[in-house]
Amino acid sequence: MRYIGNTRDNQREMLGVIGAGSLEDLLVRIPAKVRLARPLALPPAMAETDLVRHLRALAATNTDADHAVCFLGGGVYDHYTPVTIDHLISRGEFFTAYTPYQPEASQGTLRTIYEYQTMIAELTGMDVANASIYDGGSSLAEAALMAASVTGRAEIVLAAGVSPLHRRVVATYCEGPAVRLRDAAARDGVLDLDAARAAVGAKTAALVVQSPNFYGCLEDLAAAAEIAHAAGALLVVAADPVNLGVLQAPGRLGADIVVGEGQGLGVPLSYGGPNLGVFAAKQEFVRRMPGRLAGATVDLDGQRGFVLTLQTREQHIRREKATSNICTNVALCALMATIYLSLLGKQGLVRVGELASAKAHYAAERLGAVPGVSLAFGAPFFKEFTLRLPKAPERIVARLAKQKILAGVPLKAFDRRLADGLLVAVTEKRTKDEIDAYAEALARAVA
Amino acid sequence: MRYIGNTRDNQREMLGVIGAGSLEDLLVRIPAKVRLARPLALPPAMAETDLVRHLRALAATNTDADHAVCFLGGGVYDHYTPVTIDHLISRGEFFTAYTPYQPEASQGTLRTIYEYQTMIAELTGMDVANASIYDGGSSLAEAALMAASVTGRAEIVLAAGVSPLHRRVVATYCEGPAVRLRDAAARDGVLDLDAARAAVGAKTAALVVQSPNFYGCLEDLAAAAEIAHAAGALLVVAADPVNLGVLQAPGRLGADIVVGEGQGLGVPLSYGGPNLGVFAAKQEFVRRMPGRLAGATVDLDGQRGFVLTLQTREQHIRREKATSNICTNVALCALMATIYLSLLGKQGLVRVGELASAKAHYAAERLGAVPGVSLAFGAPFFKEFTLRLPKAPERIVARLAKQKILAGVPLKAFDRRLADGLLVAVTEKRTKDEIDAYAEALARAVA
Amino acid sequence: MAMPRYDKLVFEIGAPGRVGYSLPASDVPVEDPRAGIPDSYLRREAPALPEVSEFDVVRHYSRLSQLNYGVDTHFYPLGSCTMKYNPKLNETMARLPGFARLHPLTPPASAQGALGLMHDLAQMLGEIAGMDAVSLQPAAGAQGELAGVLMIRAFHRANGEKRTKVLVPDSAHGTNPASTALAGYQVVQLKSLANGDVDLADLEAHLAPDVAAFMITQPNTLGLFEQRILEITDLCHARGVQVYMDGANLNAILGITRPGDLGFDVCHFNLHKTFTTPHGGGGPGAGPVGVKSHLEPFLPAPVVVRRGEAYALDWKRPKSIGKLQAFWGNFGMLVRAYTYIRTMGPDGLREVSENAVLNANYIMARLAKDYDVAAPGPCMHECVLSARKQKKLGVTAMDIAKRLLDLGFYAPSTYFPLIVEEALMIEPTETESKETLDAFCDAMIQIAREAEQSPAVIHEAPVTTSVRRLDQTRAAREPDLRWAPRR
Amino acid sequence: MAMPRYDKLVFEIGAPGRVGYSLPASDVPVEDPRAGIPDSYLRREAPALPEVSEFDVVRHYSRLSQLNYGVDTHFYPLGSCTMKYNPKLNETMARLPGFARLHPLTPPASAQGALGLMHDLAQMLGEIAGMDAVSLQPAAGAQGELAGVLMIRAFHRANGEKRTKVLVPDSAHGTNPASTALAGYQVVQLKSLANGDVDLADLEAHLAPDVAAFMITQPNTLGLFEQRILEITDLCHARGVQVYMDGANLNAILGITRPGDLGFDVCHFNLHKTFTTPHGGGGPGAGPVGVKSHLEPFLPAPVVVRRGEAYALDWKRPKSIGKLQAFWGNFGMLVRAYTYIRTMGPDGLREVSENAVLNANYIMARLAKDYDVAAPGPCMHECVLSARKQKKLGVTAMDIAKRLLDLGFYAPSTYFPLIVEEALMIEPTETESKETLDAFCDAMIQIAREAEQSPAVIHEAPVTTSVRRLDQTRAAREPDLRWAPRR
Ligand SMILES: Cc1ncc(COP(=O)(O)O)c(C=O)c1O
Ligand SMILES: Cc1ncc(COP(=O)(O)O)c(C=O)c1O
Repeated sequence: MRYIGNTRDNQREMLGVIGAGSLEDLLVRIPAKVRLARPLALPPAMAETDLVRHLRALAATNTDADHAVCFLGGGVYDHYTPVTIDHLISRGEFFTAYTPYQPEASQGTLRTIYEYQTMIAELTGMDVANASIYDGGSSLAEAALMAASVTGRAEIVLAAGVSPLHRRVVATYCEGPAVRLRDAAARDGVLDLDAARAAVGAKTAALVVQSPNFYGCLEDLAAAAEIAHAAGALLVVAADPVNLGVLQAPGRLGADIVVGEGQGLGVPLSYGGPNLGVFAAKQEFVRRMPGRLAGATVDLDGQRGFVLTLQTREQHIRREKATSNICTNVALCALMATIYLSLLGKQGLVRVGELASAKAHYAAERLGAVPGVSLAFGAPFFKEFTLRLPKAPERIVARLAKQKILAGVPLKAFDRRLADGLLVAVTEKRTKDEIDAYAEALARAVA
Repeated sequence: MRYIGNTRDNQREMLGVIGAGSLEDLLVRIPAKVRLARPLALPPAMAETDLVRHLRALAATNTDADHAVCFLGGGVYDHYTPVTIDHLISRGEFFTAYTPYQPEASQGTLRTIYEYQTMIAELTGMDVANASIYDGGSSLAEAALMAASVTGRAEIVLAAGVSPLHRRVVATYCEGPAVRLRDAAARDGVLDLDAARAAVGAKTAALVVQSPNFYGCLEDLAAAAEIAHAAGALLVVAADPVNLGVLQAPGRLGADIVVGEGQGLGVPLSYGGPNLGVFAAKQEFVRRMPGRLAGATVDLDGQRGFVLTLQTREQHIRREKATSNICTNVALCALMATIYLSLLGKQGLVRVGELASAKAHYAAERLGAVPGVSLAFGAPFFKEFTLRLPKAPERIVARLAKQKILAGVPLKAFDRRLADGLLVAVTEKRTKDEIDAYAEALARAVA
Repeated sequence: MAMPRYDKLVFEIGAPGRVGYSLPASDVPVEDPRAGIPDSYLRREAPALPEVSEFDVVRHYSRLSQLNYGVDTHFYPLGSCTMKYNPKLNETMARLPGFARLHPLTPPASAQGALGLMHDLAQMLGEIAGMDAVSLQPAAGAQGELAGVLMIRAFHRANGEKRTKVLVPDSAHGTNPASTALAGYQVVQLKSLANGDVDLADLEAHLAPDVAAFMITQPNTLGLFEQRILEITDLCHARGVQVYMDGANLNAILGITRPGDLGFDVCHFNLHKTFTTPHGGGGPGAGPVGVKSHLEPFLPAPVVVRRGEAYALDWKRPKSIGKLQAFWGNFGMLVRAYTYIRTMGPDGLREVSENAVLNANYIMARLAKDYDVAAPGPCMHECVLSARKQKKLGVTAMDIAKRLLDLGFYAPSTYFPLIVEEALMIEPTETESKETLDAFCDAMIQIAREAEQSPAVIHEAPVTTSVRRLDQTRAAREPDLRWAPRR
Repeated sequence: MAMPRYDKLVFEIGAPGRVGYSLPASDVPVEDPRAGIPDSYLRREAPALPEVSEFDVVRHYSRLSQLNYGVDTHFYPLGSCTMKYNPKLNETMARLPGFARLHPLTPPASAQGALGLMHDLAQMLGEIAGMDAVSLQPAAGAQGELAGVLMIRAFHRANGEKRTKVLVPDSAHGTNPASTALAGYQVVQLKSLANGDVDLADLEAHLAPDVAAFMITQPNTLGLFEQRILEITDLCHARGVQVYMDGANLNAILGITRPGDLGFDVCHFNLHKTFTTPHGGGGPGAGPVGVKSHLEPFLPAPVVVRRGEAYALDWKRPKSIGKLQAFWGNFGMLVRAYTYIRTMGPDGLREVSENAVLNANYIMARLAKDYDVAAPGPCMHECVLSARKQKKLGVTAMDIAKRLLDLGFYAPSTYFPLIVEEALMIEPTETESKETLDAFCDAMIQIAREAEQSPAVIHEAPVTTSVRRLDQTRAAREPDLRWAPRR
C-alpha cells in the first residue's frame, strides 16, 4: 500500500515483539459499538498515472493567470515571482521540517525567520515583526485584539476603505472578546477625516486604516495617526508590503501596529491560500504580540545561534491567557517572502513599485478613456483603482474572461453603492500590449 | 547584470589588487586585430517575465505527450515517470556537482553510480556496467568498437532489426577505426538466422542484435549467440532495460556486451535528448570498456567509500590510447534511472512490462482489425509493433495529430520497403479508452 | 552525522549595488511613476534590504537548509504533529498552473475545477469523520478550534441559551484553552486520570448548566483511545453540552471509527498532519472543521455548494459565524490533501491508521524496559514515555532529546502533555518502516544505558549540530529580534 | 563545516515485498501479457532490484545528496570545467511540458517550437563563435571533437587528399588526442612552451603534408590567450592543415573575440560550461560544433533548417559524416542554453567573460606570493598554479585539494595540464563574487602557511567529509564494481 512503511512480514514481526496476535488486538480500547463496520465510502485508490490525468483535467477547467491576463486584485496580486523561490523552498530540509522546537537541528528555519522579521520590520518601519500569521485578514484581526488588550479598551474603528474581506474576519475574531467594531465613513474613496475624528474616542482601542485601501486609494496615514493618538488610541495600518519600496513605511507615519497581506512577496496565488499574514509592532508591545518570534542568542561555545523566544506569550505555555491561539502559522510563505525580498533587494522592490504604479496609471488613463467608463474616485492611487462601468460589471467580466482577460473584481458584492464598480489591479507584470488589448476589449464590451 | 557576481565597486577594488587599470588591461594578450569591434549580433537581454512568456509560447506550439496521446516509440517511449525522480535529482548537491574527481566530497554521486552499475548489471545479466554513455546509439557504437578491439577483428554484422537511427551512429563511429559494417537480412520482421550464419565469419568481431528490434519484434537471442560464438565473434545485444523485468536478461542468452537506450527508466522525452546510453559487459572485458566506473574501496579509517576506478582506460590518463573519448557522460540521467529502478523495484518493473505488453497486444488487435490495416509481421512482439496502412502513413499521422493522437512513426524514411508501415508503441500509460479512441480515429482516417 | 557549519545571515553577504532580480524596463508612456502621489506618502530612501545576486541567494538558502533536519532526511518522531512523509506527487499537483496560478476572485464560472475539488474534498472529509458538513476555511488546527467553538456559541445563542464556560482537560494541547478563551469562554480545566482519560465522575460534577462545551482530544494526548467516549458524549448531550473533538490525532482512527459516530458535534482536521500536507518549518497547514447538521447553519461563510452541474460559493449564510480568512481556505493545502485521499482510497486510509498504531505500539514495547511508559497500552498512534527514571540520574527529557539529535534523529515532543513528568511523546507515523523504528529504539536504549553509565555524553549533546545548546534565557531576557548592521 | 554521515546503499535498505511505485490495474481484456512470447525469451525470476517504499527512496537519495559538494552549496573552482551558477529559470523552462514531454519523432509540423528554438540557438552560437554553421547534435565536448575531426577528414577526402596525422599539443585535454585517434588519425604530440603557448618553430617543423589538422585550446589550458594565433592559423592553412579549436574555454572570450575570426575552421562549444547547463554529477552536457562554410556540407545529419515560415529536419546531406546520436541533440540542454543566451543578451555575455577573466586574475594576484604561478599573466578565465614549492615541504597538489575540502571549498583541477608540475588549475567563473574569492584565497594562503608550519593538518585532511582519503590502489587492484548481497 502506498506511503506505508511496513510489509506484511514487518507487521507480523512487530506484533510478535509487542505480544499482540493481530492489528485488531491493538485496537481493543475502541468499543465495538463505535467501530465503523464498513469501509469508508470514498472513491477507490487511484494510481499515480490516473490521478495525474484526473487532476490535470480538473486544473485545466480553471482560468488561471498563466492562461489569461490577470487584472484581479482585491488583496492578492499577480506579482512577479522569481522561479528561484520555489526551487529553494522545495528543499526537503525546509519543506518537511516543523516549528523549530529543537533549535540545534533547526538553525536553517530559525535563521530565515530572523531574516524575515528583520525585513518586515524594515519595510513597515516597525521595531519588531513576528514569524507570520495565517493571512492579511487574521493578521488584522489579531492586531485589533492586541490593540484592545494593550489599551484596555473595547472598540475598534475601521476606516471604510478596509478590505471588506478582512473586515469580516475581524468581526469573527472580535465576537468572543466582545470587542465592538465601528466604521468611519469615506469621502471620494478615502477616509473622511472628520468622520474619523467623530468616531474615535475614549473607548477606542485603535483606528484601523488600510492604504492603499480596498478601492485602490491611498490614505493619509499621518492624519489618521494624529486622530488616533489624540484619543489615546493606537493606529493600526494595513499595508501591502510589496508597495513599501515606494510608499512610505507606515511606522514613519505614526502607525503602532502594521499588518498586511504578504502574498505579493513571492507567494503563489493558489486560489487565495495559503497567504502570508504580516504583523509588526512597536518594541513596547512585543510581549503582547501574537505569534512566534525568533531571536538571536549564543550557544555553549559562545557562537551565535537562534531560538524561538518570548514563548511565555504563546498558547503552549500560557494556555488560555496566551496573546493568541496561533500555533501552526505560515512559516514557509514567510520563507518565500524572505527569499523574494533577498532577490528583489534594496533596488528591486523599488523597481516593482515604480513599474506597477506606472502601468496602473497608464491603465487607468486608457480604461478611463473608454466611452462610458470613468474612474470612480479622485484620490491618488497606486497599483489598483476603481472604475465605474456603464453596464453590469459581472457581465463585462464574464465576457472578457472568454477572451482570456480577467478584467477585475466587480464591487457590488462588497459595497452596494458600487454596483457599477470594477476594481482593477495592474502589477509590474502587465505589459502595455496587454493593457491596450484590455482597453479595446472593454470598449467593445461596453459599446 | 544578471548572474554576474561582481559590482562595479568590486571590479575596481579587484583591479587595484591585480594592479591593472581596467578590464581591458587584462586582455592585452589578445591582438587588436582579432578583437570583435562590435557587440555580438544577438537579441537584447530579456527580463525573466518576458522570457518566460516567450518560452511558454514557443513550448505551446509543440504537440507534447501531456497534450496528446502518445503512441510514438522507435527507441524512446512515453513510460510512467514517477514525479519523485525530478524532485530528487533537482537537489543542488546532485544537480550542480560534476564528475566526482574529489571522491571525499562526492560520495553522493559515487554511491548512486555504484548503485546504477549494480542495477544495470542485474537487469542485463552482465557482470559489470559502466556509469553511462550518451545514448543508445553511441553506446552501441562504443560496443562495436570495443568488440573490434577485444577480438582484433574489423567487421561488425548488424541484424536488420537494429534501429536505423542507431545504425547510423555506429557507422559514424566506425569510420575512423575502419571497422566495416555488414548487414544480416530479416525474414518476417526478425533476423534471418541463415543469413546471419552466412554473414558472420572469421573476420566478424561481433554480431549485433536488437530485441525487441526496431520494428517491435522479439529476436531469438540464444540462436544469435550460437551463431556469433561459433565464429569466435561476440554477441552484442541492444535491449531496452525497461523491458527486462519481463524479458530474459540478454546475458542469460549468451550476450557478451549489452547496450541500450535507457530513456524509459525515468528520463524525460525532451525531444530526444539527453538520453541514457546503457553499457554492460562480461567481467573479462572490464579493462577494455569505455566510460566511467565507480568502485567500492575503504578510507583511511577502514570505512567503506567509493571512487572512480580503472581510470587507466580513460582519455585523461591514456589519451590517444584510451578505450573511448568519452568524458562528460549522462550521470544525471543515470541517477534518474537509479531512482526509477529503486521506486519500481523488483515488482514494479515486472508490472510495467506486463501492462505494456498487455496493452500493446490489445492495441495490435484493435488496430489490426481496422479494415485495410494489418500487422506487418507475424513474429512475437512486446510493446511495439508495425502496422501496414492502406493510405500513406505520413498523412494519417498528420491527420490524427490534429485530433491529439500521436499515432506512430511512419517507416518510409527508415526502410523503403515499409513505405506503408507505421510503427506503433504502447506503454503501460496508455488506457483502453485511449487505444479504442485511436482505433476509431484510425478507422475513420483510412476509410 | 555532523552537520555543515555556515554562520551567515543574508544581510551579511552581498555588496552594495548587487541585484538578484530581473525586471523589464517600463513599456508605458508614464514618466514619473510617483506623479500624483503626495510626497509625504512616499518613501524617501530605499529600504535596507539585502543586495545580493541570485546566486548568492541560492547558495545562502541552500546552505541554511542544510542546518535543518527534515522528514525527508531524518526520522522526526515529534509527538502530536504526525510528521509523516509528504508525497512529492502532491507537490507536483499543487503546482499545476490551473491551481497555483488561480486568483481567488476569478469568477466562479472560470474556477469550476477548484470549486469542484473543494466541494469533493469537504464531502470526503465529512465521510471520514462522520460529520454532516465541513468547512475548509480554517487555516490551521487552532483556527479550526476557534471556528468550532464559535459555532457552538452561536448555536447556544440561537437557542437562547447563555452558557459561559467550556471544560478542557489539563492534558489538552495549549491551543484548546487558547481558542476557547478567544471565543469568549471561560476555560475550566478538568483533571485527567493518569492515563489521560477523562475522569467521568469529575466531568459529571462539572457539567453545570453554564457549560457550553466539552473539548477533548481523541485519542487523547497520551495516545490512548478514550474508551468511555459514548458515555461521555451522552452525558454531555444530556446536559445540553456540545462536545468538541480536537482532531489532531485523527491519524489513529481513519476508517476504524469516526468522530461523528462517537457522538462529537464538532471536530477539526489538521491536513498538515493526517493528510500529508507538508509542515514547511511551521506552516502553512489547513484546519477544516466538520460539524453535525445542527451546527451547519453556523459554518464560516462562504460555503462551496453544488448547484446542478455547477459549483458556487454560497455567501447567503445568515447564521454564519463569519469569515476566518480573507478567502476560501488554504487551497494549496487542499489540493495536496485531495491528492492524498484519492491516492490512498478507503482501504489505504484504514491501513494508514493500523500501521500508525502498530508502529507506536512497537516503539512502546521495545522501550518499555528502559523508560517508564506514561500509560499502559495498547496505545494508538503515539506513545508517551516518561524520563523520570533517567531524571533521577540527572538526565532530563530535554537532555535525551539533545542526545537524539547527535544520534541522527529529530527529537520527540518533550514536556507535553503537561500531566506527564518528563514527557517524551513519540509519534512514528505509518510512513516509517520497522528498520527506522529499530534504529531509533536502539538509540533510545543506548541513551538509557548512557544515562546510567556515562551521562556526560548526554549532557554534552548535541555536538554534531551546527550549534550547541543555546542560551534560551538570554534570548528572552535581552530579546534580539532583528538584525542590525554594526554602525 | 562537517558533512552528515550516511553509509547505506539502496540495496541495504527496504524489506521484501515493499514497493515504491503506483500503477493501475490493467484495463484491457488481455489475460496473459506473456502469451505469444516464447518461454525462452522470458525472464524466469524478477530482477533483484531494491524493495523500498517511495519514502525510503526520498530519504535515501536526499541523504546521499548531502554527501556531495555542489555549486549550489560550495565554491567549485574546478579548472577547465566552468562550474558557474546554473540559473533556476533554465530549469523551469526546460521542464515546460511542450519541451520536456515532446517525443523526438513527433511530426515536425507538430514540433515547430522545438525546431525553431534549435534553429535560433544554432544561429546564435554561430554568431558567438564567428562560425558559418553549427550542429547541435553532439552530446558533449568530446563528441563535438569527434564530429569536428571527422568533418575535417571528410573534407580532405573530398578534396582527394590523404592526410593521416593530427597535431595535438602536450598541454591538451585528454579528449583531444582520444577523439582524434577515434576519428582514425595518428596523433602527433607537440611540445608546448612553458606557458602553454604553441612553439611556432616546432609547429612549422611538424606541418608535413600528411598532417590533416592542428587542434588547440584557446585560451590554452594554462589559461593564457594564444597571442600568435593568427600566425598559427595562417601557417596551418598555408600547408592545407585545418585548425580545430577546443572551445572548452570559450567562457573567456564571449563578445571579445571569436574563434572564426581567429582563423579556426572548426570549434566545439560546451553548453554545460559556457552556457550554464548543469553538470549533473558528470553530465549530461551538450557539445555543439561550429564550422566555416567549407565544412558545412559535412555536418552531422539531420540539420535543422528554415523553409519559409516552417522549420524542418534536413536529412538530405549526402556529404554528412552521419549521425552522432540517435536523435537531434541534447535538446533539454539546448533549451537551457537558449534561455541563458536570451537572458544575457550581447552585452551580458561580454560582461560574463570580462568578469570571468577579472576573477581569475584576482585569484592569481592574491596567491602569487604563496604559490608558483605556472605562467605569468594576465591570464584569461582561469589560472594555473604549481605547488612545487609546497611539494618540497612534502605537501602535494592533491594534499592541498583535500585540505580545501575541509575548509569548505571544492578543489581546483589537479595535475592538469600535464605540463605543469603539481598543477592546481583554478577557474572561478564570473558568477562568483569577490567575497567568495577572498574566502578561497584566504584558505589557500592558510594552507601555504600550514605547509610550512603544520603540514600534519594537511596530510590528515579531509576530516570533515563523510569519508576520509580513499584507497584508490585497492579500488583498481580488486575492482568491486557492483553490490552483492552477503549470501
Ligand atoms: C493536539 C493538538 N491540538 C491542536 C493543535 C493545533 O493545530 P495547529 O498547529 O494546526 O493550529 C495541535 C498542533 O500542534 C495539536 O497537536
Ligand atoms: C579543455 C577541455 N576539452 C575538452 C573537454 C571535453 O568535454 P566534455 O567533457 O564535454 O566531453 C573538456 C572537459 O572537461 C575540457 O576541459
